[in-house]
Amino acid sequence: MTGTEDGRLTVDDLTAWMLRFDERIAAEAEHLTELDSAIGDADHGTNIARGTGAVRRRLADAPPGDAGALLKSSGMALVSTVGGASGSLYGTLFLEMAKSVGPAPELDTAVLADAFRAGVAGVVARGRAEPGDKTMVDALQPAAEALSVAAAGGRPLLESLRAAAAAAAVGRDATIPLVARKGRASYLGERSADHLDPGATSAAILVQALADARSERVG
Amino acid sequence: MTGTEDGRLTVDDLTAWMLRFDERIAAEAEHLTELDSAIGDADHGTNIARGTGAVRRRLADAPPGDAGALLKSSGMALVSTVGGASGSLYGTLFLEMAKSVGPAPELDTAVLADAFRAGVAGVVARGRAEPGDKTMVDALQPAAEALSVAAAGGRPLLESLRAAAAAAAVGRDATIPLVARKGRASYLGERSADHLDPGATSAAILVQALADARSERVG
Amino acid sequence: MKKLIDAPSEVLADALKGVAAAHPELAVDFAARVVARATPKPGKVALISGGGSGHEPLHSGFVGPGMLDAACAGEVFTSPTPDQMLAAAQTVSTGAGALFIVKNYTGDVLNFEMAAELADAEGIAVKTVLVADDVAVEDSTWTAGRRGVGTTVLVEKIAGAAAEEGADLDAVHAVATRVAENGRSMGVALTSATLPSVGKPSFDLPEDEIEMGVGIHGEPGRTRAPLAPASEIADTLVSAILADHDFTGAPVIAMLSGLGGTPLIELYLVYGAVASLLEQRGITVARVLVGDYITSLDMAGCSLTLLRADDEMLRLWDAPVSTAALRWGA
Amino acid sequence: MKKLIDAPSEVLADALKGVAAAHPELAVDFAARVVARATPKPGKVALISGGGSGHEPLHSGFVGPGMLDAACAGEVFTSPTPDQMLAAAQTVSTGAGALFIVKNYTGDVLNFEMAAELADAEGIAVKTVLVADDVAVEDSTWTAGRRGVGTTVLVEKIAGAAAEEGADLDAVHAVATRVAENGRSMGVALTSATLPSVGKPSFDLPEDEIEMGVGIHGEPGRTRAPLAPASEIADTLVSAILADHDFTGAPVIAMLSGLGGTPLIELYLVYGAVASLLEQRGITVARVLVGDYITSLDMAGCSLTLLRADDEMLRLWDAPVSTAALRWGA
Ligand SMILES: Nc1ncnc2c1ncn2[C@@H]1O[C@H](COP(=O)(O)OP(=O)(O)O)[C@@H](O)[C@H]1O
Ligand SMILES: Nc1ncnc2c1ncn2[C@@H]1O[C@H](COP(=O)(O)OP(=O)(O)O)[C@@H](O)[C@H]1O
Ligand SMILES: [Mg+2]
Ligand SMILES: [Mg+2]
Ligand SMILES: [Mg+2]
Ligand SMILES: [Mg+2]
Repeated sequence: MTGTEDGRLTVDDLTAWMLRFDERIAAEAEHLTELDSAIGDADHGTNIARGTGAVRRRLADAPPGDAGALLKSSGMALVSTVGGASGSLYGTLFLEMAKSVGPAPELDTAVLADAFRAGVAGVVARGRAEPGDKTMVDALQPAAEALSVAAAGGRPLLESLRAAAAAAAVGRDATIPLVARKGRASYLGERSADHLDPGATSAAILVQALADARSERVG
Repeated sequence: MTGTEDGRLTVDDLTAWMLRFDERIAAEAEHLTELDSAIGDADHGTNIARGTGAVRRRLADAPPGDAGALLKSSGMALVSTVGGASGSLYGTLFLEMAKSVGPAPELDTAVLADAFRAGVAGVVARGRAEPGDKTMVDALQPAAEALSVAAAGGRPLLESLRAAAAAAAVGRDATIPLVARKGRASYLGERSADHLDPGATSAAILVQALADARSERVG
Repeated sequence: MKKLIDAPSEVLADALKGVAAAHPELAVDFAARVVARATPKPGKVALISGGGSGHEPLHSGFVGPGMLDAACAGEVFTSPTPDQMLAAAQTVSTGAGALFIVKNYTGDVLNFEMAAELADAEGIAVKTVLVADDVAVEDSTWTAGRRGVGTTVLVEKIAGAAAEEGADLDAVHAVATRVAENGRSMGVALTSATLPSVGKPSFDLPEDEIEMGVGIHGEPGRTRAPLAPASEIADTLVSAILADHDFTGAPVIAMLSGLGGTPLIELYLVYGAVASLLEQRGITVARVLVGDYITSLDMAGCSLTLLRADDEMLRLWDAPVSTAALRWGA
Repeated sequence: MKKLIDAPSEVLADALKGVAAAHPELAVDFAARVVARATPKPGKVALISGGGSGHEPLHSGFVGPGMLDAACAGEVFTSPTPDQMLAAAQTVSTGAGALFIVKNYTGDVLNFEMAAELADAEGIAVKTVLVADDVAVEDSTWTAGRRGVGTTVLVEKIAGAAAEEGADLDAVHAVATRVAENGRSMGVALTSATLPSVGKPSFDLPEDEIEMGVGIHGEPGRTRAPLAPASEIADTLVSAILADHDFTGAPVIAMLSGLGGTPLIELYLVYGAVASLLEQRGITVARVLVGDYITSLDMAGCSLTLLRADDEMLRLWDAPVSTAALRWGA
């Protein structure tokens, strides 16, 4: 059941994404918590790792039958285990993606791009953060845009995912000089500048994990 | 009103004793507390310094008319300000001395020796410590004995006081190897050995202060 | 890190076992991490709060007659999740609706928001009161706004009394909102807290400095200041709070809470200074709490909360309450 | 040293100001350093306790209807003086005599002894109950004997209830003695306390060691042990206590007290472990207290107290009490 470069993400691809995400988060948890301890409350790594672990277990215990079910199941796992600001936001991202794709067995680049956009819109609606507020939106929004542009331009799936990951990374790094206007870091005012935002960092890992998982499976 | 080597302690001599005691305790308070922190609860210096300061103020505010009144006033000041084990014990020492001398205007060596013995007996009765239990009794008891021996032998007052101070110092140093059987240090069991007892140390200061005060005034 | 714990990841689960063992009058749902009254009172508006753990007795210590019906416990310093809040609402609401008492942190706000949506879908009417009383934070609609701290305890007590005596959801929400609007707090840290999962202090505070205006998760405050006498620190706290809201001409409820690592003798000492400062400024303290009510793990320091009360609030304050951490008249 | 204080020498005086300001129902005699009920109950046996400060809420937090009539506060970790105790007896005794509740430390014993002599001379009948419940100490008539710790709180509560309901001095003394004889405690320190007057920790405890069997003044305990999981520490405390006294076949009152620097979430966690150990050994816990009741300034750690109770003690335990730190049924 290894995927092929046929331009579609299967349920297995999405599962691989989630496992990859969990793996990367487990490896980066301490670093994420350190970032959060500089401008937040020193729990982002612990929070998100608890969530991706729960996703992994849930997908193993009850493998979903279609893409929508997978995204919904992952979203529910995140919502109910992460807690904090990032829990409801990552949860919303996946739940809105699930709504957008419905019971599709596979996703092509365009469907994926639309779903990701819907997910990010959900994050923005829930968290009321705008780009530049030094949040995960600063990584998610450029990724969504890059994916849409690539899809509209008919670029192959893997290339599109890589473009999205690159955009997320740029967005993540762009949070460094920003003064936080949302979330816990906003209490710091000016002192929040000169730090990477932890949520933008985990968001960039999320997008990169999709590109990597896909690349490995078609690889 | 400077004293002379006429073999009697005047009220002024006794006042000088108390002031000298306060002075020496103030200088040694930190050291006493350190000793107490090794085998007790790190307050002996603070306790006793609070007490000698109160004695000094009380004697200044209401100068006593005779030796008994002075000893009683000092004892009451100690009882009501030192607290802890040492407060009631030092208080008892002075109150029993006061009872022993009554309203005498001056004390000769023999009267002083009897009074000191009565005071130490009061300490033993109250605290139920025997010599060798690693308490202030280990300094007080030899001092009382030395003073009695000197008085019985008709030695001059200052010489007698110096003998008492020397005996107290020896008794104090002899507490080092002892295992405490009374007071807080007894909780340490064997671990109380190899430490100076704080109460024996302050008791030696008390006796030395009398010899020094007397020597300064006649010297 | 020196803590009385087994595994850092199991702190909350293990602590809940102790709560259950110590309090037969409470029902602990270990899966949902909800501490609720063992016997909900039919027809009463359900009061539900919750938040990250590590602030005990807030919130589980305030569950019981006259105060909360249920508390949702998140991981240490991490908001609980919507499914916990939904489970709480399903357990303790008996038809009269539920009031969510939420401290203003993004995580708490977003998760309680999702929970309210879920509860609504289940036919449970929910209103929310947001506590945002920390004067150390500049207020602004462009940021996350003020943090919710000590006033939360007073909201839980006063709204809890209103609900207990039969007020409906609108009325309970109204008095809760009035308390939230009239309470102000500020805290000071002498040391950082250490999270079990992190194992080292969250921030560095030199031996001669304090964090003035600290948040209950160790969020930095207004200023790093040199360590000062308690009476000066009290003055700074009192002045900051009084500059933000008018407390004259009304009975005031005062709470001086320890942050977890500061002994009671110091709290009383600080309260002595606070009381004399308030008296000097002509402010009448009608009721007082001194002790650990809203804490930050093992952080040393304290927070002061003042509520500009009215007769209704005082009456509800005095009403019987019977919880693990607050109890009188019952 | 980081403490919320002004001058180290004024800690007690300043803290008493806060007690007075926070508790209008108490009368604070600043000169004698006595905290007493504002209105003594005529004809009632007067319960008087006291000891060094730094163990708050013990004793002043337990003054009020159903518990103590007066508490004498010594300097930090230093016994109060006989004149304080005499002043207390003169203030609160109303003809039915006074019970002195004394923790077994040489200083407390000697000072209360002198006070009893003084009170006797003033025509006040005094009986004394000595609490010596710390199983960490080898008992021996050749030493100062066991230290008095947590059982003191239970003596104050139960004897307080007996006095409140009109028992005479002999009866109050008898039940107090029964509680003292049937209570056992042991504590563990994770850190040393720091006395305000000393300014540095009283003893050194490396980051990976604990003091098992510590006293409330930082007296060394049974062993320096490696830092262990809370459940193992709980096992050590429970085992030591059960080895010393039979707690089977009777209702047990359990108290898990923090030492001042340990947050409530850890105390509940430890109590969870204690409860399951006691259950395994067939011991029935009838009543529980978890919180800070007898502390050691800012020391991190906890102490466990178990009382082999009987129906009479349970009834008196459940009787109303209304003090700053313990309140129910009133
Ligand atoms: N309003 C918001 N909108 C979008 N993202 C947010 C918002 N508030 C916080 N975040 C993101 O959440 C991250 C913090 O997550 P986490 O530490 O898990 O939660 P908490 O702040 O509750 O402890 C921040 O770094 C930021 O990227
Ligand atoms: N039973 C006793 N008899 C005589 N001296 C005692 C007794 N118990 C304690 N002491 C003395 O008291 C000293 C301690 O005094 P201090 O530290 O002021 O009181 P506490 O032990 O109450 O803190 C000890 O070093 C010892 O010399
Ligand atoms: Mg965080
Ligand atoms: Mg001492
Ligand atoms: Mg958090
Ligand atoms: Mg002492």
